[in-house]
Amino acid sequence: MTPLTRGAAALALAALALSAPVTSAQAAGTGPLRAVGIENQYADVIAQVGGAHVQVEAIEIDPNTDPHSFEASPKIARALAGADLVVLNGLGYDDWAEKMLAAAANPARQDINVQHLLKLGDDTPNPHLWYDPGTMPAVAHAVAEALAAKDPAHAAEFRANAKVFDAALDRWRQAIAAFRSAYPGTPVAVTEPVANYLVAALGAKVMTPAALELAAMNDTDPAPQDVAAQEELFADKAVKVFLYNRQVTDDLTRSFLDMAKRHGIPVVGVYETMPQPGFTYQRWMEATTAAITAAVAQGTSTERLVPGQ
Amino acid sequence: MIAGIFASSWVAGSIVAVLAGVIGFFVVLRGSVFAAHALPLGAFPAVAAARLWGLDLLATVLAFSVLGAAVVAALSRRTRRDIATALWLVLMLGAGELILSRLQGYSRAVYGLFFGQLLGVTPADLHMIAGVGAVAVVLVLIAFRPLLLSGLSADLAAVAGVPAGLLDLVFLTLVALAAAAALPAVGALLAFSLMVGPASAARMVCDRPLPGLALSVALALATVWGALLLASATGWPVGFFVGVAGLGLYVAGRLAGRGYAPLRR
Amino acid sequence: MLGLLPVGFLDSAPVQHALVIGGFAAVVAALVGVPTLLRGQAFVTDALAHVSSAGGALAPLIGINALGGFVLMSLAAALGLEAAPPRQRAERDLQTGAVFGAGLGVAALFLYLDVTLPGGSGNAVGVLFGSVFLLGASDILPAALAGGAALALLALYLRPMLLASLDPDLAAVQGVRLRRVGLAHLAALTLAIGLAAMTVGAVLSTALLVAPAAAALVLTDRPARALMLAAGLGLAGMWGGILMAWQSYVWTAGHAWPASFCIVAVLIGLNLAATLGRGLWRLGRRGAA
Amino acid sequence: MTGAPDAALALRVEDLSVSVGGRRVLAQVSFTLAPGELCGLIGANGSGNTTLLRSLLGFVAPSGGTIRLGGDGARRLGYLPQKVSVDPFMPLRARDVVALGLDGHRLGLPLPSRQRRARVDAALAAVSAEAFADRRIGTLSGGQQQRVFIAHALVRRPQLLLLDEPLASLDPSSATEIATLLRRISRDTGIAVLMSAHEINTLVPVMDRVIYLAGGRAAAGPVAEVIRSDVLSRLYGHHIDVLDVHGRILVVPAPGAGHDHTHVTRVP
Repeated sequence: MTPLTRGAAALALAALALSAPVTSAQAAGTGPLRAVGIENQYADVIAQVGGAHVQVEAIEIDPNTDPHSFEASPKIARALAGADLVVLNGLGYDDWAEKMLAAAANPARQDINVQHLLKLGDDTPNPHLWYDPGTMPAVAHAVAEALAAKDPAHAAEFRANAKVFDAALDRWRQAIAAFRSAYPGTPVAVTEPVANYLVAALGAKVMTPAALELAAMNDTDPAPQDVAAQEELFADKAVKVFLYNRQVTDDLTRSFLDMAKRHGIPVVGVYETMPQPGFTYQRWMEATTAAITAAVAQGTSTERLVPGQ
Repeated sequence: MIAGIFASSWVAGSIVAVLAGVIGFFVVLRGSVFAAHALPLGAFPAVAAARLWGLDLLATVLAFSVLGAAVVAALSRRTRRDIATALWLVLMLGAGELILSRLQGYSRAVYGLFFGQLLGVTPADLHMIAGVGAVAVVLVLIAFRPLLLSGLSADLAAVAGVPAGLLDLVFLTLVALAAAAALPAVGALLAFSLMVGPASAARMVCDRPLPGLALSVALALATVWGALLLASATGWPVGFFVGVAGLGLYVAGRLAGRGYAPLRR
Repeated sequence: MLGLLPVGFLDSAPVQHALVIGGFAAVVAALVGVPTLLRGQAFVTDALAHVSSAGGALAPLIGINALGGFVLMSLAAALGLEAAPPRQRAERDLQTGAVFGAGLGVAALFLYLDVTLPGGSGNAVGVLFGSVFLLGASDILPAALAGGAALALLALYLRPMLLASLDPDLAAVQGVRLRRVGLAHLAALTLAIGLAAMTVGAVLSTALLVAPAAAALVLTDRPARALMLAAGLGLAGMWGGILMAWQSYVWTAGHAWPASFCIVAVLIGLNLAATLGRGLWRLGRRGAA
Repeated sequence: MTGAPDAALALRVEDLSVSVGGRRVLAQVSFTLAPGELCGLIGANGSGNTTLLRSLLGFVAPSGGTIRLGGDGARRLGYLPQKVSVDPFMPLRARDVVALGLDGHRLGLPLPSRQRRARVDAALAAVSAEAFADRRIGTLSGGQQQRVFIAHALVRRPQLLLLDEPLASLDPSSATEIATLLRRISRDTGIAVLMSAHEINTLVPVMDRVIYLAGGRAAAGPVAEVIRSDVLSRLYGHHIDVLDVHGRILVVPAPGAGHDHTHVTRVP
């Protein structure tokens, strides 16, 4: 054995010794529970339900890139491995997290995959589930149950918090209902299908060619005919509002933004993650809905959501 | 400090390192660096196709990689190898984009192929990596001497009766196998870094092939383990440290080689 | 001739911009491709194109546009390569590979930061698959500047580049400054990749540089003719690809094929046709002799 | 093409004709080579040197004639191709290169054995390369590398050693050294050596026989019988002068006979 191979062998042994599987650092009953929301909107819901008894961490703060082309760090792996509860979106939107949770299997940890919670098939085309008014109440209740199982002493508090959260969404639901009755069948244009669940709830119609939305979302080339169709929507003022993904912009989406502005179509910014600081999930959704209403009613643009509006 | 890095990541990283060290040694010796970059990345349409038609991912990636190896080996007899490789690569990336555009729904997962998730390696992945990796390493060790001889001189290999075309195909297939095994863990782009850096330093330090091979493997292992430790300490992704270490090893090799091997002759 | 084109093709603004800017990009890339292949640098081309992903990922972090980040990063990589140029081709490939790997490692870091830090907007990897139909009037100026600079470098340094690719020692004896020529070539290459990346995306830009130039070098040995042929083939590939992408909308009922794929496919088709045609012609001549 | 063994001869070539790509490169070439003989194969570029060697190796199929190898009939050939260029960073010592000559075509890892080592040492000793046996091949000089490659070809104990331009890239003193070395090897071991060259004078002191190729045809025999004005004139088809200038041979075409195949051997 040369000194070199001996050194390598020693290193290997050391690595193996250090690589014992990580178990939850959290012994039941001591200190706050630890939870992770892969996207910060889920982290916000966990925080609202868990209150002071849960310490929450968010991973994706601002995905201004494709989360798939990013490699998670040991810091993230550590957070996931040590968590008592993880909420992820599913539908391939955060499949790196799915992989990592599978790699760090831990029976003591509760994983809430929102796709599975809502019983959605893998072929569901739009992963931006949080824009659906039905999603977060279900998530909040599931989170409450999961936390209650971990920390039975505070179970009642968690369930009450979930009810409070659900009730706090009433203002948003009322705004949606008001829009539905005031502006039925409003035509809208979009870049990606980010807020399409909200558009559907508002009773509005997405006029953008579906192939174009997919091309923008998946970074493939759009067809010139589809680009032209979208341009026509703006030029003919065939849409009342243009929903623009603030966080993932490229040449395609920027050119649409320019076009919409040129033709005086009001623009509303929509987000992949919850804008911070100053927003809660409820405030964010209310602000978005208010911005769409203002756009349709008064033709005002809200390109960037600002808290307190 | 190690908390947060799973045993399966250590094991997967170590297997990929051994594989990359062995295959990379011959990649460097035979000057097949470009092929080692293009073959893994040429699996891009395979990932998209597997999703579109619901095929088994590993089988599709393997099929595409081996097909790529065959095409590059065949084309490089007609035209220069680097050109054949470049054209194959862009055709595959273009085809990947075509297949991607046929997919409905959120399908950006295919880009995961570029960077991989060493920390997301599951036990099932581990079996696959170990299986494919073992096959590739055994094949390399079987073809050790012919690969060495034809790396030294294609003419001398031909005289000794080594079938150059077949050997070339076998070697490119081995590179493709190694790439397929490494994809889920370190991704197409960093598998390549792991093949080039350690091997290029090893051949400068060692005068003999077997110790050179052993050093290449040892350096690759050190790279992966070091990258995991540093990533754990800093919270940055593993791939960053692997890529930078690859360049560092190459530069160190160049400096070590300057003493005795004439660059200009 | 124009009557053969599909209805609405030439009237569409995206098509017009694509034909003009894409055509210009294809010609510049094909011209730069000829000395690039003669210098045996197909791999360098591909590596610089891929390293750009680091620039694309950096751009949102420091608040510049993606193309700027892309050119910045591949220029840095090019300078790194030229800092210590080795003589043998195998050695150059290795060096390229090492720089390439480091560039991608840096890209991994930037992409990680893009997702986990609050920051500006921008699609970090979108630039890797650009689209020719998104070019607009505002792209004409940057395209003209990058292309013009690449062509100027080419015009100034073409002869020393060819001589240096033929025999570096001979070139050195004739007073050619190899370092300067190498740097000029890499600068022209980076600009051409940037320009090509605007049209087909960074990872496919290699096609615009390699395919026409390789076909031209199969068809002729003379540099001047090769340059002209390459430019013609590049233009034909770009325009043919644009037409194919437009028509595919009809073929597959509303689901067009990506323009980048079409352009790459036509370019590689032309390359194969050139190689096969040359082979058949040689065979025919041998038969006649 | 290999016929019955011919014990007395290492190689017998009769009426060998070879066409490459429809062009006749060799026409009815005949010669013999006995064990222990060193034979020079002289001819200008394109006169068929490499084609002749490649057809002896079986890489090119002859269109006519026979090639018979002597001895036990096994094709025990050693070959050194023209200009083996070595990557300076190849992690192989001179010794490893020679070992690859012994079993480089075999599968599996090379297991160290006393016998293997002895044969490699013997081959290295035969070319007097012991001094740099453990040095990296890329760091050796051209002449030293050529010795190692000759050992690489010798280590399998061929009956016939074919070398394509082994002296071409060497300086005059190294060339003379290698030529003398080959002479010694053929004498000591009984191996027949056939080596091609552009230049005749380095070989004159060492070769037993010469094959002079011009226009696809050959004149073969002892040097004194071939390098003569009448023989070469017949071969070329026009008048050729063979001059002896201070012990150096000059092959000069007659004035006005500006034919394609004229060939002036370079005087160093």
